[in-house]
Amino acid sequence: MTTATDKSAANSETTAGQWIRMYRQMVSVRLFEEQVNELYTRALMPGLAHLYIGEEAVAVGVCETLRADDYITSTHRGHGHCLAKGASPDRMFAELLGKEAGYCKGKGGSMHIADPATGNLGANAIVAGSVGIATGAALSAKRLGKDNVAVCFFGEGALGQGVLYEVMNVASLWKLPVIYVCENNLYTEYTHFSETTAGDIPARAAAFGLQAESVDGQDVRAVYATAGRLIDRARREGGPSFLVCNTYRYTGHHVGDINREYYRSKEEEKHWKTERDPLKLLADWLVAQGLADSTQFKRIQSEVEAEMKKAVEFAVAAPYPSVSEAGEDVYA
Amino acid sequence: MTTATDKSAANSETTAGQWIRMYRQMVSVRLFEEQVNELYTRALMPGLAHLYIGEEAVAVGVCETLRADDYITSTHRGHGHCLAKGASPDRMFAELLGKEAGYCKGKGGSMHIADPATGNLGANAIVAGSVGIATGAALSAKRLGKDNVAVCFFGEGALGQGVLYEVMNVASLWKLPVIYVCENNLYTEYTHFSETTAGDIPARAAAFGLQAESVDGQDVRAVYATAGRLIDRARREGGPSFLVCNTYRYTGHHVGDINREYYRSKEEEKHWKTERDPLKLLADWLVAQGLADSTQFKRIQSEVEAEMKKAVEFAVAAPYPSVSEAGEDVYA
Amino acid sequence: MLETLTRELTFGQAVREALAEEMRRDPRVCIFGEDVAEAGTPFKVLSGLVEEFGTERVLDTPISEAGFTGIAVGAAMTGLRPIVDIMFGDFITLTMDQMVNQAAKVHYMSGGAWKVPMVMRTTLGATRRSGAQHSQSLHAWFSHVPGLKVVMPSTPYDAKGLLKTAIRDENPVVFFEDKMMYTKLKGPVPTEEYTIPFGVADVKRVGRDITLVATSSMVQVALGAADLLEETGMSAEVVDPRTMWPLDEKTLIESAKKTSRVIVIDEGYERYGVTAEIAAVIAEGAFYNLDAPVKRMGAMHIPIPFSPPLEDATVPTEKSVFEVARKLCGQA
Amino acid sequence: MLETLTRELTFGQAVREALAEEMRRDPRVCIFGEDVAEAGTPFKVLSGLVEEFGTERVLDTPISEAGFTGIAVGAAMTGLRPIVDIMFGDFITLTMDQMVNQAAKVHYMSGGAWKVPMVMRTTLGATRRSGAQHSQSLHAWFSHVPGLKVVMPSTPYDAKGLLKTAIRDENPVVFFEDKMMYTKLKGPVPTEEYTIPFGVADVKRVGRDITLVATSSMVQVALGAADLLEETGMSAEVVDPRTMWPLDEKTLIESAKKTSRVIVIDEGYERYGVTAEIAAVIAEGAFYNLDAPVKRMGAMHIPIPFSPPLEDATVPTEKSVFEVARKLCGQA
Ligand SMILES: Cc1ncc(C[n+]2csc(CCOP(=O)(O)OP(=O)(O)O)c2C)c(N)n1
Ligand SMILES: Cc1ncc(C[n+]2csc(CCOP(=O)(O)OP(=O)(O)O)c2C)c(N)n1
Ligand SMILES: [Mg+2]
Ligand SMILES: [Mg+2]
Repeated sequence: MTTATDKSAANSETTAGQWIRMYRQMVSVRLFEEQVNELYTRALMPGLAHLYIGEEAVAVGVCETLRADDYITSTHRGHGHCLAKGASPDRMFAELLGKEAGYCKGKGGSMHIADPATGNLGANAIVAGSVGIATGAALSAKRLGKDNVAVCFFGEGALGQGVLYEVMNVASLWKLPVIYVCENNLYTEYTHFSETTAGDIPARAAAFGLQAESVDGQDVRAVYATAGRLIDRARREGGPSFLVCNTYRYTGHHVGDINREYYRSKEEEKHWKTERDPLKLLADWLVAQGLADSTQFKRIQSEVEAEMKKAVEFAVAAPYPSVSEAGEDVYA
Repeated sequence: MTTATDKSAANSETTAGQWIRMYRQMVSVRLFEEQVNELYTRALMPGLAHLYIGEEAVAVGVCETLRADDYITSTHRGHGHCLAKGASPDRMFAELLGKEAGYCKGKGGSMHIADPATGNLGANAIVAGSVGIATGAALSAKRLGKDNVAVCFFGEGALGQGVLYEVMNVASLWKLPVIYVCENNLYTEYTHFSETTAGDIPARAAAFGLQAESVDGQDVRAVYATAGRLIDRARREGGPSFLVCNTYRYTGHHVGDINREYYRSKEEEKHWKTERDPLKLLADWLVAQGLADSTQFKRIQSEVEAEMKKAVEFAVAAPYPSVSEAGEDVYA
Repeated sequence: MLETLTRELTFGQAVREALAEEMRRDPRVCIFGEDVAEAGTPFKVLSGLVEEFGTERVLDTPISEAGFTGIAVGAAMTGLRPIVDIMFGDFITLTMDQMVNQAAKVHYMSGGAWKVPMVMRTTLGATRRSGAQHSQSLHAWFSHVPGLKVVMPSTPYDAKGLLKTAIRDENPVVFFEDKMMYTKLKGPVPTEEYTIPFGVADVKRVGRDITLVATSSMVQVALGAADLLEETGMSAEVVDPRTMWPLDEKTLIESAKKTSRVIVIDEGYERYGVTAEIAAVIAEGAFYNLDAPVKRMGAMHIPIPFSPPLEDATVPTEKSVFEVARKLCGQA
Repeated sequence: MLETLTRELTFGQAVREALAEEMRRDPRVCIFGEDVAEAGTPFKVLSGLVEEFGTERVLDTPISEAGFTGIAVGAAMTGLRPIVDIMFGDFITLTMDQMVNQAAKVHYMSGGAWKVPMVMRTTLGATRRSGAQHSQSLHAWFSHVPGLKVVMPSTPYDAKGLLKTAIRDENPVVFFEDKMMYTKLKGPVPTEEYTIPFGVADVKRVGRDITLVATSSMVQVALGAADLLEETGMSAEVVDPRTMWPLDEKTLIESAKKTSRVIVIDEGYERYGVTAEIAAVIAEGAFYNLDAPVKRMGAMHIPIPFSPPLEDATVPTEKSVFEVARKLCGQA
């Protein structure tokens, strides 16, 4: 397992400002998701959503090493990836509410946010549904002679889907600049991953010739360092890699999954929330290093809160698309 | 790589009679296939067929360790598996000619021979198409409290198909008595496997928690010993395993694939045929051990030749199904 | 006839009762799928089954729709009677090879030697705000495939009786459940054992002026439309084919002959959907009795949008059926 | 208009010429599939392309239909224009998730932000003695899916012109080629550049007494039947829709109105196949002009049997079309 003490280029050059920016990004993801839950409980959001709370260090640590023209693909639990790659909360909330002003004009919803401006090829409601897309984006980058890369985010549940192995094989053969980021949050819906995942996760990717690593997904510095190294490698034509980020979702599989004790204990949840919180871990380190103090964190918190509140207001007030738009955008 | 010098139970108990029986089985497969080619060139066989010549030691070495109530699933290149598991050439030829007397009443053809009496769950014309079926048969064995096992034969081309990894994962989690036998004959149709297969083959299975081994697929003694050990393990609830048999097809991908020099050299073919022939390797060993002599091999040859000739005659003379049978057997 | 006790059950309860009864009746019946055990599926339809039947018969699988469907095929061939649970009907995309090239063809290709007594239960239906990848009704695909049977219950009574028949059938049966009905639709279900044969349409309401052929979720819509029509003095007959294959052409044609006007209503995409087959069958069979062209009402030919006002516009409603019916009868 | 030079090309040559021209015209066009490079596919349709365009643009893939189709989706979104080759149409089963849940929906779900300009080329057709898993005509499935376009050329001329249009289209297009036509059907193809728009049916033969709507392989059958009918003094019009979606309803309905009798002929399974949609469209659109019910002729609703006499009985023939036409016109 790679730790934050890694002496990788990405890490050593990182300045205090960058760490604080990452802190803010993690706060943004968390507060965004809290607003989503609020919208759900207030019955303002149609359908369900899958919150990313607890996993913020993964999306932020990875996306902070990416350029705007790098690609990502994301999952049903995709708000964090989307925000970390640069999307604005207002248009995201609008999408979650099915409004015209949303990233997909309300046609996509929570599980399908996509945005060419930030290289977001789209969240995906099919488990492992985007692994081909990310790999294809890496193929384009290579064939078109660009040096951008593609990052494919997925939960450990996607390890069950064969298409992942199909595309890893191709990526390895064709040396494509793609990084498969497996967010192992221990559960696929309501089942512990050990009941559905045999053998050894990184070994699966290594057997296909990918560089495979694991990292503490609660430690944004570790994620940033390791992802940075793998992304850099891909950019310099070193080929595809696979990164397991060990993490945890604090809340239910989706906003409606309230009673969870039949599949995991409150103690387990508490342990992660109190001992392994990615925001707290980074904040503590910044304080210990003398790089920031609690007033800064408070300011960030209140700034982001205000931003999210405004974004929600925008989305709630925004109009729905007119019904005649249903038939638009079917064909380009 | 396991060699014939393995001191496994299966091997040490094997008697001269058993080796000679295996020799005969290999001759049967080879002469069967020669007849198939003959039927094709004489334009008596509808469609195409994929010959198993050169790979005889794999099917025979594996199937000789199986009981009649053990299951196999097979491939487009399936005649060898079928015969080795106990099918009769006459009904097989009849099937290849689309006759009523065939194993499938002519409805299956070369790529779909199936036979409950010998535990043959069916050849399959979808690459990796039977990996689920074999795994399911192993599940039945386990749930119904029997000690039979399932062997799943496939070419190394099937390593490209994700469903293989899906079912290996399940087999490993559920500790199913299934043995995945990968016949690596170096080519998938007209492409060398190294162009389509990244990483390390046995490592792929090992990463899913399967016992994974490789064996010289031209050495029937090695195949028999290793497969025997893995099958025995499965029977004793030791779980699934994966066996790569390194082998070679002497002829084209199918009977019509005559000019092959654009994808492989005549020298390569010659090398395998002269240096690595499974029949010759076993015969030489039997002679060296003083367990058999050339008259025996000649007798076997002419007996099997006669048998095949008779079987072909039976099939050629047999009637086609009546057209009204087309609509039968759609639903049970 | 004895008086039969009935209770009101939800659609989901009726499904569960059928499963429980058949599992008690036949120890070979087992269930596999994602989160089917302790979680009882996200729809909670299977709640309680694992408690009664244990994890040997209610098996949580990895997220491997192709893999576990293939395992079911093999298990069905060898003595079990598996029921696979495909959470959202949209995921049948992943099972097409196993269902169409394997399950549907094994019996025929083997000349009747093997059979595949399995059931796939899955869902259909939009308006749940689940987005384009969780809202499709793709039953037309399986209906097109010889070797499969396709069932679409529309009431708790039908769900229970048809599911019991499906489980006892010797063939692969695909059973589509409208996910919106699980908790929302209640209806009488006898306490006594009963089954409903396949291929027998049910006249859900007798009428005179127009026939509304409706499937699954659209049966309630058609009944609602019939109520509206009654208020205007028109008498609509509502016919539910209940099984797409076998299809009870006779009942459909007879009703069409009687009323001379027909609308076919189904939640699948209208283009190349099941409404086309049913309309074509009726237009041919009742050709000389029809006073107007057969009308079809299916889902709009667009991916299902997330935004509520758009999504609601994609599916036939009581009002839209009412209006089309009025027009077809020259009343508007 | 200038006089146009034409030559006779086979269907396969016309396909190859379209590919070569578009690859010369647009460097973003590339091909992936199994054995597409040096082997030029088993049907040899792509022979010579890798020599001209190199292995950077004609890529041999592993046997991973889902994987490389998914890669094509991502590549198409990000600047390439991939053409994927699915050897036998039966293998589209493996690509349904990538085509239906991804390719077809990306544009819509993203509110028009991303597009997927890719082509899937695949085959259809029986009577090749290839068995149940290599003989299906499954175009009805894709025709049912909004977001896809579906093309079914019936002559070398149409194949070339429609394929060029497909490659230039901004949407995912599925292009079905009858594998029996590759070498057997020859026809005139201009040397000059041309394309054929989608959604425009072609009247392949003008007639008076009956309309034969035929697709792909069935167009030649219909033309042959028309010749036979002519000998008995009946004049048949043969209309080829050429694209299943978009569908030229207008031309179909006009022809039906003119002749007042229609048979729809297609090689897919008749039940829930494309004949149903076309028949329903015509029965509705020409309701007041039809003198007889619209007849449908598709493949028998059985897995395709291997045995030649059985297989031949599954597909409409000139003779069977002739007989149905005579009967429909009250001549038999
Ligand atoms: C192909 C497919 N099968 C099943 C589902 C239903 N489903 C949605 S999320 C999920 C669990 C995913 O677990 P994981 O990949 O670990 O992601 P996490 O939710 O933990 O982030 C499942 C089974 C789906 N969306 N797609
Ligand atoms: C799903 C699928 N894709 C493609 C094919 C076409 N095909 C038939 S055999 C073959 C090559 C198989 O190679 P391998 O598995 O190594 O078996 P071998 O022929 O060498 O025994 C291919 C690509 C197929 N039958 N099924
Ligand atoms: Mg997870
Ligand atoms: Mg091979």
